[in-house]
Amino acid sequence: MVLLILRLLATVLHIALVFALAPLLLGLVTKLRAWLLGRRGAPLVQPYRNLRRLLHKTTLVPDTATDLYPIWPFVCFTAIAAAAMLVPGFCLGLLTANLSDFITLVGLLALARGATMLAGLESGFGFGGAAAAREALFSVFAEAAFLVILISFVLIAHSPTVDGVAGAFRMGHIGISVSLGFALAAILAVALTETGRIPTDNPSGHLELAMVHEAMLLEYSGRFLLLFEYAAMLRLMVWMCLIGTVFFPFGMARAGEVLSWPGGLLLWVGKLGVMAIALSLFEISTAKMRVFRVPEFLGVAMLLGVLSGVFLFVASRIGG
Amino acid sequence: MNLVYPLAHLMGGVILLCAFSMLSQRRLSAMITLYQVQALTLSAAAFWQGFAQGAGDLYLTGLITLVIKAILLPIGMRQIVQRFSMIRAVETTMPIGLSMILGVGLIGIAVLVVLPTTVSAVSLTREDLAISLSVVLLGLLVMTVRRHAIAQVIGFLSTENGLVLAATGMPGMPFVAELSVALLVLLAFLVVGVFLFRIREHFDTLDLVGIEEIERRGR
Amino acid sequence: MNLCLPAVFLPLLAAPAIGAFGTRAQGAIANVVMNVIVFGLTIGVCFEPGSGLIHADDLGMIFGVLTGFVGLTTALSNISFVWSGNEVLSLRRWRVYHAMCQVVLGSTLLGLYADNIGLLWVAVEGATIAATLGVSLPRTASALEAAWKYFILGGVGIALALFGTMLVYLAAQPALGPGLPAMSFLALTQHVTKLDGSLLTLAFVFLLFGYGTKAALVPLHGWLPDAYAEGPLPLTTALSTLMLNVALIAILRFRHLMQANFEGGGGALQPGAFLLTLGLASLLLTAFSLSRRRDARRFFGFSSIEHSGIAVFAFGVGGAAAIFGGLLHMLVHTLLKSALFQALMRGAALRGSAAPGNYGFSHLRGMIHSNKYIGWLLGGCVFALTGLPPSGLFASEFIIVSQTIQRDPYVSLPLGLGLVLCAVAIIRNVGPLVFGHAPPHTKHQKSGIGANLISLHLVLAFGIAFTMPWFLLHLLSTVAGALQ
Amino acid sequence: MHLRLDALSVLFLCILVPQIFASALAERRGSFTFWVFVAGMVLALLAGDAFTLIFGFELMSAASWLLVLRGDAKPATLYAGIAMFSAACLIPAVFLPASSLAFVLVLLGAGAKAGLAPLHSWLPRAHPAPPAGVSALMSGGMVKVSLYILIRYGFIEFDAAAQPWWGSVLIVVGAASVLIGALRAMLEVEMKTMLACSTVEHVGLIAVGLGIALRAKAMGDFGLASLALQGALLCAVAHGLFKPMLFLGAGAVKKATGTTSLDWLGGLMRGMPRLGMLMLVGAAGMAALPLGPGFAPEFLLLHAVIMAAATGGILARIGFTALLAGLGLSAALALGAVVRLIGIGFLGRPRSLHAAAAEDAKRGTLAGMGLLAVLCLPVALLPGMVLELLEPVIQLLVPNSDPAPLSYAPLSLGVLLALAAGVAALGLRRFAVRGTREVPAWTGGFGRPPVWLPFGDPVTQPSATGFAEPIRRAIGRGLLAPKGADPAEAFLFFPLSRLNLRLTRLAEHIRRSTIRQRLAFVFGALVMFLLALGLGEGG
Repeated sequence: MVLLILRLLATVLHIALVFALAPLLLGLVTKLRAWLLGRRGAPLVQPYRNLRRLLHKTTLVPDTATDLYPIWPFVCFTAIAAAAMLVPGFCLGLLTANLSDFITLVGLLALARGATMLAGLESGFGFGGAAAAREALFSVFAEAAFLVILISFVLIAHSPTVDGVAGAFRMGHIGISVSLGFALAAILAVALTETGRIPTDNPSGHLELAMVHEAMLLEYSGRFLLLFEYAAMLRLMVWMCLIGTVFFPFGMARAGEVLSWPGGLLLWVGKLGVMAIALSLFEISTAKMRVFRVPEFLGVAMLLGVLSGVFLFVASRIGG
Repeated sequence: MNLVYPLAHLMGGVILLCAFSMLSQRRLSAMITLYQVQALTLSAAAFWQGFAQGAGDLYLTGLITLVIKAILLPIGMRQIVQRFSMIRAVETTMPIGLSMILGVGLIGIAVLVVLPTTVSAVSLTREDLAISLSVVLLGLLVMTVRRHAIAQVIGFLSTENGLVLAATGMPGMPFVAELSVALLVLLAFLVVGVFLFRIREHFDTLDLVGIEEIERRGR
Repeated sequence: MNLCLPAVFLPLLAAPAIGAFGTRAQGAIANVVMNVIVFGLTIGVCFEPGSGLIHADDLGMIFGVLTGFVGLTTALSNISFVWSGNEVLSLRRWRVYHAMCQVVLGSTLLGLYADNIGLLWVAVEGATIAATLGVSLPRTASALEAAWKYFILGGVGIALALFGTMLVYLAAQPALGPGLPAMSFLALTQHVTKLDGSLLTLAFVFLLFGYGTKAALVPLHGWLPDAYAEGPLPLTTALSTLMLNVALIAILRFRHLMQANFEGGGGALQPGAFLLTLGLASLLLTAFSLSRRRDARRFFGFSSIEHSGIAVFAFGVGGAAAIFGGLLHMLVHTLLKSALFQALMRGAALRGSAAPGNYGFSHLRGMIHSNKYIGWLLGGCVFALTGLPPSGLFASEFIIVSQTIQRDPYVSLPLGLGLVLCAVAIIRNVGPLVFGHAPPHTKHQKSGIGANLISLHLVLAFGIAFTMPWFLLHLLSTVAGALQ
Repeated sequence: MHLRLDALSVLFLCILVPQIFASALAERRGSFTFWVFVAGMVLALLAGDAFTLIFGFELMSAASWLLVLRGDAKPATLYAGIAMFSAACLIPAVFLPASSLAFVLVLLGAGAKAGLAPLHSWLPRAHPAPPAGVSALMSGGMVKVSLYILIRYGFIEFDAAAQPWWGSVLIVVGAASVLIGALRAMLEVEMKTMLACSTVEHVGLIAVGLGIALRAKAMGDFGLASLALQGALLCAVAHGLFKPMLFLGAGAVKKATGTTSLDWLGGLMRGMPRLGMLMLVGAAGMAALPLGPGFAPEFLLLHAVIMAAATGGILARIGFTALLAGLGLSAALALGAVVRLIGIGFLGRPRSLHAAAAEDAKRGTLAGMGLLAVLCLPVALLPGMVLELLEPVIQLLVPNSDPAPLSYAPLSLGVLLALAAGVAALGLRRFAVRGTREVPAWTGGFGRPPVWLPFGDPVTQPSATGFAEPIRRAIGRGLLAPKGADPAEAFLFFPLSRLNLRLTRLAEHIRRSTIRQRLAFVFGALVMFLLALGLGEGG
């Protein structure tokens, strides 16, 4: 009973933190990039300000849009939000642990992506459609690569859920294996694509021809745009939590033990910070690639995933 | 009575010889003459068999053969040849020599097929069957290698002769087969005659090339 | 009394009279009358098989009734054919035409009822000559050429068949003594093991070639497509389909002699290989010849070649079940084919004339726009020929294929290939023929009451194949058992 | 000719019946051929012996052929050819004793009719030809009947002789169909053709599931077998619901606008809103989105593949990893195809006056689609319960198996989503500025459209072809034959037709022969027979 209440508390705390910190994380990444590029950059809380500004703007609806125009932002936001609730952050054993199946996660991300693409096609003008087509192209490879990576997780941990995998890795008896290294490299590539960062897309770009994610939202404004923006922040958060949980599960708290929470929280924040730094470093050190280079980029990720599966097989044969 | 086999054999040989030399003939009238000789010999063979076996119906066979095949048919064909003034060389589809070689081969096949099979059969029919089979095959060969309608008809008739020869060889074969052969030849000539007329109406000659022309247009 | 004799000889005797007197309409009427009588007699034969030189065994009964029935329906549709004056023939030729219809009918029945290999041969020959005359009736160049082809090839076939017949006699004569018994199927079957096997084999080759020519097996098929395409349709096409049965049944009987002799240790070879070769050849050549045809009668002539090939194949497979399948196939195919040709004739009549020139697919296409009923019937007949259900041929082909797989699986591959190719080639034409765009100035016309005959055929074909009546089942299975 | 009813037939009947009702509601109530077609399918499912099975199957083929023919004569011949090919494979197979040869024949026969690669290329041609009701039934029902035969013979009749490689073959062909189907569904412009291609994809998915089950069963791993079977059967059920719905919708679009080419549609959501909503439901199933009817099967299949990767040797590991990649690829492609279908066809601006003037579908069509949509709900929200119902079938196919409970709980997931949506809605209502203002959208810099185009110039918005272009360039080059043709056609069907042509010419040559040549045929054949005889006996 107590355990249940604790798990509930942990879940609520996790959700609250994730939703609260998502804009901050984005702000942190942009700030770091600015610093690394030698600029002052916008303040950390800039994303919060943007959201508030959008709250106070009237919402403009293009006259060519259909009645479904308001639906897509909600679908996109709710899907990402649910994903954010599923992926454990600072502690394991949340109430949503059993739901957090990798494939459900893939499905939710796909749902959000689909809604965004439809939003791009909604008003029926060029840029939205072009961006949606590109998004479709990227997603094809990203999803394939992600699924391939799953094999090695699930086969090592004998559990299909994020929570279970993290728990298995946290025990640490796996150690650092080659296959996990490959998997990490692959999943980073996928994450970069999914969150629309350089090298596949430029969140701060302003040339419609080059934009992918932003270009689909060109016709959106006001509260609908807010939902999309917030969803984007959450997506970044989700992916960072995912990578942190699966690959660096050390020190994660257990929902059952209140005392382990502070440590878990600290470590979690630390992990997010480190990943933010890594991300910004990577972003300033590479350039955005042409659209048709992206499939190759993700194809490499897919191959890495296959390799990780193969090495895992070899290791297990050698092991026993 | 030991004269039966040699004579029957001899006449069979003559018939086969006629059939064989038809292959070598280029002119229609010569082919008709050969056919006449063949038919005469055949009727003689029929009479002889009838005498040897003491079977009355074979006499009748010989008579039919004599009257129709040896006398009426050649006359009719000669008239046709006269009427259409076709006393000229018959163009064959393959060189005479080659067709004769083929003929020899056919005779070989006939012997090969018949002799081993009839070891158990009645000895009288042994060579007789081989001979008549080769006459049949030679007749067919004539039909295939000759272009000329009359020539083909002659080949057909010589095939019939081969059949009759075989029939006369059969000991005690009921009459029905004989009758039907006669019937066939009669009708055959009738139908052929009809055709010759019609064909003449349409193409000015008996040559089947005209027909083949229609055929080539294809449908 | 022996009802077979009148059934056979009434038409043959009536033929000269019909050929001598009467207008063309009277001739048609006389045909119908004769056919009614003959149909009654053929049914009567089932209860009074008779005995002796001409009598009906079970096989004869079944196909005798079939012949009577098809002859009757053909004669009935022949009336409309004659009335509409499609063929421009002189009165003399009309008389000859009607006489020849009777001759074909009579000799077909003779071939079915004769218990004597000589008589069988006479029957086949008579039918050949009658059909030849029929083909040559419209004195067009193509008709004469077709008839000439028919005469030459058919005559050669007949000659070979006669030689085979004499060989059979020669093989039987030592055992059965000289005279008629050595030529009677009954006697031959009873003493089959005593026959000289090797001579029988030789005879079989000649008989196969002789009667195979009449059954139009590849490579002996050269006469059929053209003969089917020329001449007045009811005689040269509808009735000639009946002759195929006679030839096939003859092949079946001789095959049985050889097989039994082989099993009895008489020294004959297995007949299977010969039959399978010719059957497959027919099937495969047809498969590739069908797709280029533009004339419907020629097209379905080829399909007749295919189907007699299938039947011969079934006989070659051997065993009671396969032969049962083959016989069923012959039954159903005859019904369907004659129905199809009657439908074609009516369709062509709707499009102006049923004379030989008017059966091009381009001329007949879109039949449903001329008359819905005829169009659907035509489509039904053509579709039924593919052997897809609910066509009756499905049942027989099903039996044959399954038997082939059980007995020698490897032959079943070419068989299946041929069946599929033929079916595709046939089915391609259904669409345009029935639903296609009709040629310009096509108006919707009424179909005569006679069109119901066609649906009667179809219904019978379906019924025979799927709701196999017990007596038919009994007869066919006894026949197949006896001839396996 | 007798009938039988067991769990498997009941399941497939249950898949079949709603579609029949739906298409009967939508249209084709009167057509006799249509009911013959239905009767054939039902007969094949109820068949108690081989003859009845084949008879029903062929009746189905024949009737559907006639329906295709009435729609469009061109593909009818190809369809007839395939149907007869499958018959020629099935009829022998059902008579052979249980053996690998028999299984291969069944696979060829049923697979050709079900549209498994490489014999699938007839399907995108033939299925769109007839009216929508028939297309729906062909795509949703006929294909299932073929799969039913495959299942019955693969799992029950030939159980004794089962080999692991049977399953592997099935997996390979299934994977090929999935890839080709999904890719072509993304590239096709015609709505119905695209739906047919996606049918190929789903048949491939089912085949993959069956293959894994067959392999696992032969290797004695019953848990995996039952998991894969759950996936396959659930996929069959779901596909049988949403695909007919989509086809009916496409038919309604055709009726309303006179075309199904996406390049001429657009903005249909304004003209036909109810149809649009129903299409959305079906599309969610086709794209296998969460909370849609299509997600649970996909979920189970992917898990089955991951589990299967742990079995067998290194080859199996690599193969299944690649298979997983392929499935992911095609899942995303399906999503893309759906986005294209909805986004180009129903959203945006009309691309033609017909599309602009479209009016909502007849009540019958909507009722039929609505029926299917309602039936989608249990599959979408309570897949666990549906799997409970499937239990006896799985027990019949894989005896003594205990499938694990489904670890995907749509209801609780739905609760989470509802929570997020509710909070977001409340928050916006509470804090954000209310109301919206309608303004002209940014034309992207194009000039003002001419006055006779009230809905703007169609060329200024992306076309279906253009939307698929990146994918065509990135993937199509690799997977399709040159000039974007289906590889099965380019490398299998065209060579065969060329061979057929050559043989036909030969036959024509023989047919043209003169009388004398024909005599020569007879004569030569006779001589050959005699020679064979003589050498056989005397020599």
